[in-house]
Amino acid sequence: MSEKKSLGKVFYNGIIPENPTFRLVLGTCPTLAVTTSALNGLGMGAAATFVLVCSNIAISLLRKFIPDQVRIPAFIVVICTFVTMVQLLMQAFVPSLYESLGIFIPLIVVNCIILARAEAFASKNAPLASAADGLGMGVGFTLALTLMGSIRELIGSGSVFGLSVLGESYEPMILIVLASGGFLTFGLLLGVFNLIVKKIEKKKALKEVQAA
Amino acid sequence: MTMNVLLFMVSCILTHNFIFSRFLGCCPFLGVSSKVETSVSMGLAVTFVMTIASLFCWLIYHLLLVPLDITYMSTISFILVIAALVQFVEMFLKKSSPTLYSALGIYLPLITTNCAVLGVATLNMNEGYGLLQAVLNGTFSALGFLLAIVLMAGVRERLETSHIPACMKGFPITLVSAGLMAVAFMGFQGLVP
Amino acid sequence: MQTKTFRRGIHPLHHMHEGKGPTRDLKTREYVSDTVVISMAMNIGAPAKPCVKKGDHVDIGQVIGEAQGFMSVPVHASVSGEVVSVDSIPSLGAGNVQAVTIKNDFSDTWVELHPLGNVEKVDPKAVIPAIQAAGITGMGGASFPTHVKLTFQAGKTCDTIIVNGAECETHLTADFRLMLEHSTRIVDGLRAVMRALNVKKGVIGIEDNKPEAIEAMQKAAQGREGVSIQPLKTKYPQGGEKQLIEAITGRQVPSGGLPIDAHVVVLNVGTCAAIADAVIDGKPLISRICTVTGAVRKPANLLLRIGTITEDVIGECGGYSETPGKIVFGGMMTGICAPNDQMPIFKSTNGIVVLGDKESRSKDESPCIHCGRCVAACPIGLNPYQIKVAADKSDFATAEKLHVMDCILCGSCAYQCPSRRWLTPSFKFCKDHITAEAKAKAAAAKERASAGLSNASDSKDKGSKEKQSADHASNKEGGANK
Amino acid sequence: MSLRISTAPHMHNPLTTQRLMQYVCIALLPTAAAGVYYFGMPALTLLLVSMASAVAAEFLWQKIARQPVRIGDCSALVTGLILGLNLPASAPWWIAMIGSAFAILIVKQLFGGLGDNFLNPALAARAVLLASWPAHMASSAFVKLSFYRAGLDTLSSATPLASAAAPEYPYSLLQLFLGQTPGAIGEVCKVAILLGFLFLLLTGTIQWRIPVVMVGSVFVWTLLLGTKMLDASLNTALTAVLSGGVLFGAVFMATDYVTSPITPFAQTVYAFLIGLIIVVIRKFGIYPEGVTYAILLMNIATPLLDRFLPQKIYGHLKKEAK
Repeated sequence: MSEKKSLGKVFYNGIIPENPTFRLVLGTCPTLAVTTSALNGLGMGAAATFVLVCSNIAISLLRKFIPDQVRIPAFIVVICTFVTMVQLLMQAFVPSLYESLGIFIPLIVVNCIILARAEAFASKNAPLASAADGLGMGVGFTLALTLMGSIRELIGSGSVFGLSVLGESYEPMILIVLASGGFLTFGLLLGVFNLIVKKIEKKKALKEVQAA
Repeated sequence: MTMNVLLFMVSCILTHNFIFSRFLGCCPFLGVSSKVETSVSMGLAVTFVMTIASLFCWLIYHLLLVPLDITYMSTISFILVIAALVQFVEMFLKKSSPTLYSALGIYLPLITTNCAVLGVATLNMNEGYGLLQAVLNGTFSALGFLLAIVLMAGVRERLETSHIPACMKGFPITLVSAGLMAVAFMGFQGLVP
Repeated sequence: MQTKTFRRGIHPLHHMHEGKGPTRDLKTREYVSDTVVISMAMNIGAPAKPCVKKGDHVDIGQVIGEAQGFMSVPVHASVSGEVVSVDSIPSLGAGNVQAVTIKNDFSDTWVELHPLGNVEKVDPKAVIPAIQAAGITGMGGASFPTHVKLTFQAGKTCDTIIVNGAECETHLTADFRLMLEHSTRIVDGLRAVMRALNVKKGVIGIEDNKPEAIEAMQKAAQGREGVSIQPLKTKYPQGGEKQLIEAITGRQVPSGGLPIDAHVVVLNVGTCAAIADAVIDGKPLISRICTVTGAVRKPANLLLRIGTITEDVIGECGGYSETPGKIVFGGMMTGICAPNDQMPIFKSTNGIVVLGDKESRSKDESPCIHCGRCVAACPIGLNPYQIKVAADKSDFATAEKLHVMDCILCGSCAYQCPSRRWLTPSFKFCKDHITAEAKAKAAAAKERASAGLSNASDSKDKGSKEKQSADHASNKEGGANK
Repeated sequence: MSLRISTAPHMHNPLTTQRLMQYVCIALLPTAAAGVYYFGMPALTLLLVSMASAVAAEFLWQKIARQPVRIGDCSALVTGLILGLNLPASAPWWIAMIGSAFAILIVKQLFGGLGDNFLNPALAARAVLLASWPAHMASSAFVKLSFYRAGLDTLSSATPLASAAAPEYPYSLLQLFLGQTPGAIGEVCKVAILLGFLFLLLTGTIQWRIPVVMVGSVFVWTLLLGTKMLDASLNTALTAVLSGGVLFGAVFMATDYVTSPITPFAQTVYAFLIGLIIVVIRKFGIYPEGVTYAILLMNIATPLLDRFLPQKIYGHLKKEAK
């Protein structure tokens, strides 16, 4: 029972309290580069989630056999293997998405989130917990990317997931889907996120004071 | 020839700046740009590694992977080459030039996971560049990174004295600054046909 | 003759003759009040110690406060009469000081004087002791004991004496009137110092908004060996020691150094006249010319006894013309606010400017807009806007790195700032803090050293004025003539 | 009697921030008037909308962020006015509104408000608008037809520089000087800009250095490099200086206190490089005009210029030889 609960907690941890994008600000390159549309964000998130879960499980299984000195290169090799798998799979089944994500698929290898989870969690925990952690982080990452992708697509093209939302008369703000728009949107979203977190914390503190 | 190299340089540094138009190397760009001095060191270290990495990855790809028809191994072989190179460069610098090492040393391990390095190697492969072009691409792109990170550091040093709203301090304002800088860099669009 | 100047600087009140109009053409008149309060803290360094007590009768020129060490000057009675009290009064800076109050009997009896006679014939070695005995301090505002200034360490050389007749402060005309009315005395004083230090060149610098003074001084300097007049551009702070040296000699005083490090000694015109009095007539410094202007009915240039109370001075000038908001001792750019109108005149009080209620209201700071006016104004070449940022955060280390210690507190940046930022006040705070810290550190180091080995080889750290004065004292004899 | 006590200095130059901003507004008046004269009511509407929304944005932000409201210092008004003058008269009103809001909220207030922005708000907003709605920003500014002979009416370009298709340059230097050309509202009439410049100089609001060096740099570089469609010659160089936003940018935007360097030498370098970048973008880039980008790019470099080109400090000389 307790095992299950902690698994849920581990999973939840990656989605809000330690959201890799908004709280830890890791993996900024893909966050900025591929979120020009909601679909791209989702695709990237899914690919990264797959790699995260697989590499977390594999590393967790191998954690007793990897000598400490060469652990980082070993992790990278493990991650790289799964990235290559994803790369080939996507090329075969979703070629258009593969095309639009481009160079950022192989670059999942150097996405700090994955290496960070391997180092901080998978190398110290059992496979099941590691899988939950990978899934949580992956879903958190995917949600963040999809959110950013949706916002940028909405403002920059007037649609979400390719469906026109704002109507014909809307004149899209092209900048938002360009490079600079990525930085701006991410920065502003982070600011808003900080504001919300601060508000929640304040409320919590207030409640505690009142309770006491 | 000289003109071509010049154009290529302008293209890599200004028009297709790694940070402002390709989003490569954002982590160190955001993380190591709070002081001008450290950003210069970081930029130089990246330039150094990217140049060598371009060279070696090109060699590996064209002399090993292509003949053996295992190009699907490119990512894994590139990252290993880069990791080994960074390790080697670090050891070499430690022995040969302690001053340079003390300036760049702490940044070298970070570079392994700098996606700019793997990115430039992959780009070279995708674009089908020749050896010289690949190496120049590595150097010039890295110089573009250097320019971007130093400018950013200058701006951030100034932001230190600004009255930024609490929720925007740190990463958010840095990202917004980068966004505005990217807008300014759009002026260089089309400089190279 | 070509007018010289320094780099940058400002032109306050340029459109209204630097605010000097009301008093410029008024001849100096003497005013003697019936009570004087003579402060014992007339100089930078240790205050004098009162040596009279209540009920004593004193004559003019009688020593009433004894100098405490080398970095201190004696204080003399400025009127004859009875000592009414010896107690402490609030000082212009922080804290209280001892002061002697004398009731004037208007008999004007002097103590016995020891005149040395003609400055061209006097024994050069006797000049500096005479200056010291006369209690002369810098009369331009800084109150540095003059004999200390004229006594430098072995190895330091002086080739030029500069006399500061710039009077760049707004509103003040005391030095101007002195130059018109006592030109020969000023040249005499300069000659005495030149002979005492064996210096061949003496330059009197005067801003070109005082052509009459330039003319009068040129006349007085005629036929006097090595003395010349240098017209200067009217620009604030032309009369700052460092700026004057830059303008006249083209040299710069090294950071943290004294004028002597640029082989120059700078004396105020008032100081020179006082030196002449001390040497020729043997008279101590008991009176000075002071401009009283601003919100008073009849602005004037008054020859005042040291210790005259402000209230009496204002009364002599017809009283306040409106409710006073501020009484500034000195000029508008660097003057110090008096806490009330019971403050007596000091040896360095070259002017009293009364500000009305409206003029004296402080302005709120608004955000810095990086207009660069402070940088363009700073005669030293600092970046005041950056130092202010550090100062606001109490980041003294950064302020020091930005060379706040080179700031001369001239106020040019704060005057120019369109956002009304309190630049100079923050810099003063920074400087005071850093100096105090250095002093504390030096004291701690000294304590540690004396606790350890009890040898005195640690007196290397400079920074505190006491230290410097000790250095001066130990090298007194060696340096005096070179 | 109670007296005030404060540290010196006890007086101030009467020039306050508010006064300076008002001077800039006054200096912009002839330019705005000329723009309205040439482009008619739409120009007036745009200017009013952009000014109003800039001030409103500043007011709302300061209210919501619980900061002291400082719209009285007129800086938001200046930003709004300059942004409006940077728009083509054909732009829709909402462009002006979004632009002003972006300038004030994101470029200025997010960084801490007046004095803390590292980019000129109006310019950054203009660049953002240009990237976001290129069709509106570059579309033909409609000009009173009476100014043009038949045949030129249909000209559709943002600035004379873009008319590469024309067989020869369609405007005389005089036309350029008077402002009888298409272009952004504020940049066309050079006479009005020079009047404003004169006013700013006489009131001591700005120094001559940045505008003069910048225009000089454009002149010299064009003389050396030419433009996309014209060979390098004296006439080309004069045309380059008088066309597009060079003068407007030099007088009103490159001189923005907050985003330009402070020491004279750094200012010279800054202005010179702006000129160079303008000419490079005009000759090689895809944009017909580079003033906005050039000034923005040098805004970015301003902290570095200030840092590495400081003034000499009194008394910090090399040790004198004894």
